[in-house]
Amino acid sequence: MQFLSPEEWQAVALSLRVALWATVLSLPPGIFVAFALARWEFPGKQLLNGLVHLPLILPPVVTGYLLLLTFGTRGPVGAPLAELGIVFAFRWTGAALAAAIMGFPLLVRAIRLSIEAVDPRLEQAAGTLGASRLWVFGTVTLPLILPGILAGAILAFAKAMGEFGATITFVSNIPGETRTLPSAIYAFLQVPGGEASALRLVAVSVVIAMAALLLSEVLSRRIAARVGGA
Amino acid sequence: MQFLSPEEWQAVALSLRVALWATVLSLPPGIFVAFALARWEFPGKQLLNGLVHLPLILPPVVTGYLLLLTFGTRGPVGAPLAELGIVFAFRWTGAALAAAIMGFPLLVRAIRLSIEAVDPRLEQAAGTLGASRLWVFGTVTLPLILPGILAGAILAFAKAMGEFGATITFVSNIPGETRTLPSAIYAFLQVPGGEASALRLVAVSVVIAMAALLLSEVLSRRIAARVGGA
Amino acid sequence: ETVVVFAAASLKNAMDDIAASYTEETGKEAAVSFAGSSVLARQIQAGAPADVFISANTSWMDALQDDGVLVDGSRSDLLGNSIVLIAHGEAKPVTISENLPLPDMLGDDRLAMALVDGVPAGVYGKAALESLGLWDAVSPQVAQADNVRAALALVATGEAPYGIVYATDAVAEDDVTPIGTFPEDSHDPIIYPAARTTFGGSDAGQQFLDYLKGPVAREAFERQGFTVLSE
Amino acid sequence: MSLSVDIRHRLGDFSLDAQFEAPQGVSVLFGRSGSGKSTIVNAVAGLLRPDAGRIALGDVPLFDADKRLHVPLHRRRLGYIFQDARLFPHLTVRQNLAYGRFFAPKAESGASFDHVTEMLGLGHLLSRRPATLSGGERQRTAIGRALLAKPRLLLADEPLAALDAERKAEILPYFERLRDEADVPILYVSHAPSEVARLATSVIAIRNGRVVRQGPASVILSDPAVTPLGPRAAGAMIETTLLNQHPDGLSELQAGALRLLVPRVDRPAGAPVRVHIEAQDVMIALTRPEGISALNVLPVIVRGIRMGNGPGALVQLDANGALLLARITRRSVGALGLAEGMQVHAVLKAVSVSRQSVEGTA
Amino acid sequence: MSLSVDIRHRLGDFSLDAQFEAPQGVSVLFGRSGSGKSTIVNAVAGLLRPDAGRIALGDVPLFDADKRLHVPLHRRRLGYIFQDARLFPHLTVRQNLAYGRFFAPKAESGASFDHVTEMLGLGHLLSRRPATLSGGERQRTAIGRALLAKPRLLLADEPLAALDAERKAEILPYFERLRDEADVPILYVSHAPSEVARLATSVIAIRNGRVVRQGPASVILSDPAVTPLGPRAAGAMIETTLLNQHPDGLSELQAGALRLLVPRVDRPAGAPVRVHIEAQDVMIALTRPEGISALNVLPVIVRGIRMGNGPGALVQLDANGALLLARITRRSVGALGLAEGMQVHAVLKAVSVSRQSVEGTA
Ligand SMILES: Nc1ncnc2c1ncn2[C@@H]1O[C@H](COP(=O)(O)OP(=O)(O)OP(=O)(O)O)[C@@H](O)[C@H]1O
Ligand SMILES: Nc1ncnc2c1ncn2[C@@H]1O[C@H](COP(=O)(O)OP(=O)(O)OP(=O)(O)O)[C@@H](O)[C@H]1O
Ligand code: MOO
Ligand SMILES: [Mg+2]
Ligand SMILES: [Mg+2]
Repeated sequence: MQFLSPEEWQAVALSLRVALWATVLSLPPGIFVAFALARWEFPGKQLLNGLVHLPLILPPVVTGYLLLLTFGTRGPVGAPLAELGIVFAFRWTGAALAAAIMGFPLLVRAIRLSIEAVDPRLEQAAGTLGASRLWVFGTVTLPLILPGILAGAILAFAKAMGEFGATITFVSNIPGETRTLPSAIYAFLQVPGGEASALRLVAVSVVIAMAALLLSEVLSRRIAARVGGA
Repeated sequence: MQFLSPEEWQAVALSLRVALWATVLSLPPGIFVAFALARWEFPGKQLLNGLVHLPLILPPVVTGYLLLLTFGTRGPVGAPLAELGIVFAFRWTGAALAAAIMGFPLLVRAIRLSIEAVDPRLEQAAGTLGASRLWVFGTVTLPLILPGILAGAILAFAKAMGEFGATITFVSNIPGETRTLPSAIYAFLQVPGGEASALRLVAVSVVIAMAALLLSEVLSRRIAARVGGA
Repeated sequence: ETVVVFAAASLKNAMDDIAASYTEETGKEAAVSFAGSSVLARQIQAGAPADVFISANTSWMDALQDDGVLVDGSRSDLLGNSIVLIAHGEAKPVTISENLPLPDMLGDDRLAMALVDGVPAGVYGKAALESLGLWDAVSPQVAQADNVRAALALVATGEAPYGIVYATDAVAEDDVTPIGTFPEDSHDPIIYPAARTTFGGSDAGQQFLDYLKGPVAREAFERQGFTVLSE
Repeated sequence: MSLSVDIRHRLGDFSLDAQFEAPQGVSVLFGRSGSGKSTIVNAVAGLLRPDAGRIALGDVPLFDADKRLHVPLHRRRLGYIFQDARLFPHLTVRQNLAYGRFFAPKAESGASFDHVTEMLGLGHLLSRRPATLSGGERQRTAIGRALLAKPRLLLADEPLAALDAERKAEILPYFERLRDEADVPILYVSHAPSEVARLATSVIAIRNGRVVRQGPASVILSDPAVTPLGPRAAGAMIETTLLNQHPDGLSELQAGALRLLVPRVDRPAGAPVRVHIEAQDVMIALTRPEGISALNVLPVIVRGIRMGNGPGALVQLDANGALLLARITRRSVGALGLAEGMQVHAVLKAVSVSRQSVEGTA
Repeated sequence: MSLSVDIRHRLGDFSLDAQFEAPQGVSVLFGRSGSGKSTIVNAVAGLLRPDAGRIALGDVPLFDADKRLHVPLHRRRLGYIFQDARLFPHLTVRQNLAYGRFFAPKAESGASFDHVTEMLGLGHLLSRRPATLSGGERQRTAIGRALLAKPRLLLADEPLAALDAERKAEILPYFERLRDEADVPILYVSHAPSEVARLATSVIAIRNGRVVRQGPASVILSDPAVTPLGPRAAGAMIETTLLNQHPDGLSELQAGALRLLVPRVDRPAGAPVRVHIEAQDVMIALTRPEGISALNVLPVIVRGIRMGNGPGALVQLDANGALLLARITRRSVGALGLAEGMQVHAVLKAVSVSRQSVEGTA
C-alpha cells in the first residue's frame, strides 16, 4: 500500500509548485516594497504599508473573495489580463497569486526589519567608492540583508504551504489544478471518516515545511558566519 | 440608523480584547523564545523552531482542532488547567489563546531578526561594566530590539484581528464570548446577499488594524530617532 | 474531456466514489471541487468553469438561478438529508418534540451546531428548535462552528455534550451517538439541488448530471446516509 | 586641481561656518575634538548637505546651495578613508579592496592592487573577512580600498589614528607620494602634530566650527605667532636640495648657503627634499660650540622673539634666508641677552631632523 | 594587587602564548598592529576564553583552564575602555556614564560623576545621544563610563587614539592619578610612545603573540639594548625630588647630586617627581659649552655605546648614578672619540624635559 494516493501526490506536488512560485515571484516586489518602506519618504507611504498588511488583517476568506472579484475572469483586473492570456481564476497560477498575497506582509516585514538593521554608514562608504544607489543596494545592502530575506522567504513559503482560506475562495478546489494540500485536508475534514486521510496529509505538509525551515536555518547560519566572522 | 448593530459592536469589542490580550501575553514568551533561537545553542533547538512555526504551516482549522484536543476541558493540558479554574473552551480566553498561537511565529520571527541585528559587542561592553546577562538583556538588548518587538507585536495583533479558522474550530462562535469580527464576517458570507453586512465589518476591522499599524510606525520611528540620532 | 463539478464539501465521500466509477464507465475524467456551498456559488457567479454545481441548500441555488447562470431546466433536487441530535459517547435515544428537556440535558454545557445564521445545517437546526419552542431556552448555550464537521468534533471530544448535525455526518463517528432525528416538519426540507451552469461545456455536464441520477450514484449516496430524491 | 569650500551648517547646538581653499597637495584640517572637522569632510564627500554655501573641486562644482546643486556622492569620485574603517563585513579583504576599483573608470591609471596590498602589509589577509581583523588591519584595508578607487580627491579622517608608529611610518610616505605624484588633492584630518608637520602642504586650523587660520604649511608652521600644533610642534619647513650622500649613513642637504646633515634620505643627488625642524630641537649658542655631538651648527640672525605665558619663548632665526624657529626658556633669552638682529648660532642635532620630517619630492 | 597572565590561545593562523605580570600601576602592552594586544586584553576581561593557562588578579583567580574556572565577565569588575567606544546608542551620554556605576558596590568609593564629566569635558554633552557625538567625544564618554564603574582593574585598549593632543594631555593625568592614588592596576594598550613613556610603570612588549620583553618602565626604557618604542622614543626615567620653584616659571629638581631645571611642576617642594628624558633630546659635549640656550648641562660618564644599523648610535650616560640615554650620530661618536668610561657633558634643553614627561607622585 502506498502512503499517499496518486491524487494526494498531485496535491503535494501542486502545493510545492504553488508555494515555490508564490515565494520566488513575491521576492522582488517584496524586497522593493520593504526597501521603500524602510528607507524612503513618499506620500502614500502609510497607505502602501497598510495595503501590504491587509491580507494579514482580513479573514482569509475575505481576501479570497476580494481576489475573486478583482482577478476573476470578469473582474476589473482579471478581464483585461485574460485578454492577454494571463488567467488566474481557477488556475494554479491563481493559487500561487493567493499564496503570494497572503505571504506578502510576512515577507515584507522580515525584509524591512533587516534593511533597517543595515548600518547606513556602510552604504555611504560604498557610495563614496563610486557605487550608485542601485549598485550599493546590490553589492552592500542586499548581501547584508540576505538572512532577513531568507527568513522572510521561508515564512512566506510556509504560509503558502498552509494557505487555505483565500485559495479555496479564490480558485476553488479543483483536483490537479487548484487542489493544494490544505484544500485537500479541508475536504477530508468535511466528511465522516476523513480524519485519518487528513492527518496523513498534515504530516506531509509538516515534513515539507520543517525541511524548508531547517534549510533556511542552515543557510542563514552559513551567511551569518560569513558576515560575522569567527 | 447606526452603522453597526449592538451585536456587531460586541464583536468588535471582543475582537479588540482578544487581539490585545493575545498580543500582550504572547510577548514575554515570544521574546524569550526569539532570544533562545537567536543566541543559544541547545539540543532540540530546531524542534522548538519547528514547533513555533507549526501554526503557520498548518491549515488554521487543523491548528484549531489540535488546540481543541489539547486545551479542551478534557484535553491533556486543558483538564489540569480546568481544575485550577483556567478554562479556555468556549471562552474568549480560548479565542485569545488561539490568536496568540497563530500569531506566535510572526512575533518570534520579527523579534529574532532584530535580536540577531544587535551588536553583541555592545552587550559585552555592558557585561564588563558589571551587568549580569539578565541586566544586559534588560538594559541593552531589549531597548535596542524595541522596534523589532513593535513590528512583531503589530504583526501578531493584525493576525489576531483577522484570525478565524483556528478560533472558530477551537472555541466556536458564541455571541459575546467568542464571536470575533472574523467569525461574524464569515457568517454573513455564508448567506446570499450577506456581502454588504460582511463588508461593513471588514471596514471596521481594516480601520482598527490600520490604526494599530500607524501607531506602531510612529512609535518605531520615534525609537529609531532616539537610537540612531539625527 | 473532463467534467468539472462543484460540490458541497459534505458530499465528498459519495462524490469521490461516483467520480471514480464515472471515469471507469465512460473513460472521462470528473474533477470535483469541494468547498462550502457559499464559496462555490460565489465562484460560479464570478464565472467559474464548473459544468455542474451541487449545493447543500436551495438558497444558493436560487441565487444562481436569479443571476441567470444556470442552464434552464437543468436544475433538480438531487438529495435529501435530515438533522439529528447527537450526544457525546454512549447515550439513550430520546424523542425529539416540544417536550424534549434539552435545557436540562445541557445544564451549564453547550449545544454544538453549525453557524445558525449561515451554514445550512445550523440554519435548519435553528429553525427546528424554534418550531419546537426550544430555541429561546437553549440559544445562549449554542456553540456555533463554521461547519457541521467542526460542530461534530466539539461533541466527539466531549467539549459539548450535545450537538445538532446532519444524519450523514453522525454515522461514522464512534465517539458520538445520534439520539434522535428532528421531525421533518420542524424545518424546511433539507435538499441538495443540482444544476448545470452556463459556463460549462453542455455535453459533459449533462452526461454527468444524468449519471448522478443513475443507479451507481444512488447506491453511493445512500451508503453515506443521503436520501435520493431523483426518480 | 584645488578644492574650495565655503559652507554653513547647523547641527543641534553646533554651527559650522567654514571657508577655505585646499590647494593641490595635502591640506590638513586641524582642530580639537568636536571642532567640526568630520562635519566638513562629510560635506565635501556629499554625505551631508550643508544648509548653505558652495563646494567645488577645480572647476567642477560639487555643491551649490543657491543653484540647488548637490552632486550625489558616488559621482564625486572621492576616496574617503573614514575614522571608523567601515569595511564591508560580507566581503573578504580582497573584495573590499577591489570594491571601488570596479566603479572607477577603467581608462584611468591608479595605484596597482599588488603595490597597495604590499605597501599596506595586507598580503596575508586577503582572504580574511573584516570581523577577524585587528583594529589596525582594518584601517589599513580601508586605506587601501580608498586608494584603489582612483579618486580625484582623497578624504582622510584620522586615517592613521589606529596604527602603530611603525605602520604609520610605512604608510605616511604613500600619502606623500600621492600628494606629489598624482594630481590628487588630499583633505586630511589629523590630531597628530608629526603627521601634520610631515604631510601638510597647507594647514587649516578649525575651532568651534570656524576656520581660525589657514595657509601654506611652511608659513603657518614657521610663524611664531601661530602654533596651531601646540608649542612643542612648532617648527620650520625648509625646501632643500640633496647635495650628496655620505658613507656613514648621512645625507647632506643644501638650501642656499645653508648646509644640513640628516639621516640618509634615499634620493638621488639633486633631488628636492623638504625638512621639518621642530622648534624644540633647535638650541641657540652665542659662539660656535666645539666638541659637541650636534652636527648642524648654523650661523643665524635673530629675527623675532616671542615670549610665552609660561617659562618658554619662541625665537625666529634667519639662516641665510631660511627661517628657523627655536623654542628655548625665557631664562635663556635673558641669560644670552638675545635681541632682534643679533648674530648667533643655531645648534640642531642631526638626528632631530628625523626621518619622519624628511621626505623627497620626485 | 597585581595581574598575572599566562595564556595560550589560537585564532585562525594567529597563535597567542603570553606570560606576564602586571604589577600595581600602569602596565603598557606595546606592540605593532595585529600582534595580539587586544586579544590579551579580551582574555583578561573575560570576553574570550583562552585555550589554556590562567589569569589572576591578586589572589583572585579569574580564569584557570585546568580547574575549568572562568569567572563571568560581569563578575570581574574590570573597567574596559574599548578601541571602538561601544557606547549604548539608546542611552544619553549621562546614562552611558552612569551605567556601570549602577552595578558597582555602593559602599566602595570611586571617582565622582561631576569630577569625571568635568575632567573629560562632557558637561555640555550629557543629554546628547552617542550618534550625534564626534569621534573624540564618543571616546571620552567611553573613558568616563569605565572610570565610573569603580573597577578593580582598568583595561584600556588605545583609549586615546581618537583624541587630539590637547585632550590627550588633559586625560592622561587622570590615568596617572588613577595609577598613583587608587589601588587600581591599569592594563593599557598603546601605540604612542609619548603615552607609554609617560604612563608606564611597566612595559610588556608583544610581538606575534609572544611577550618579547617585560619589566619596569624605567629599566626597559633606559636600556640601550631594547628600544621597544622605536629609537626616537628611547630615553631615561629618573626619579627626582622637587627642590624649589624659580620665579621665571622653572622648577628645580634634584636626584642625588644631579640638578635639573624643567618647566614649572605644580608640586610643593620636596614632592617626588619622575622625569622622562628622551634620548634624542640629549647632546654630548666634551667640554662644558658656554653661551648656550640649554639650561641643563650635566657632567656624566659614558657607560656604554651601542651603534645602530643606520647613522645613529645610543650612548648610555651615568649622571651621578642616574642613567641617561643619548641618541647621536655615529659620526659624532667618532668625531668626539667617545669611549666607555670617558668623562663628558650631557646637554639637555630644559624645554625638552617637557610637561608631558613630568608628573608627580602624591
Ligand atoms: N577570529 C579570528 N580568526 C583569525 N585570526 C584572528 C581572529 N581574530 C583576531 N585574529 C588575528 O589575531 C591577531 C591579533 O589580533 P589583535 O586584535 O589582538 O591585534 P592587536 O595587537 O590588538 O592589533 P591593533 O593594534 O591593530 O589593534 C591579528 O593578526 C588578527 O588578524
Ligand atoms: N546630529 C548632531 N546633532 C548635534 N550635534 C552634532 C550632531 N552631529 C555632530 N554634532 C556636533 O558637531 C560637532 C562637530 O562634530 P565633528 O564630528 O565634525 O567633530 P570632529 O572635529 O570630527 O571631532 P573628532 O576629532 O572628535 O572626530 C561636535 O561638537 C558634535 O557634537
Ligand atoms: O456542505 Mo456545506 O455548504 O459546508 O453545509
Ligand atoms: Mg571626527
Ligand atoms: Mg587592537
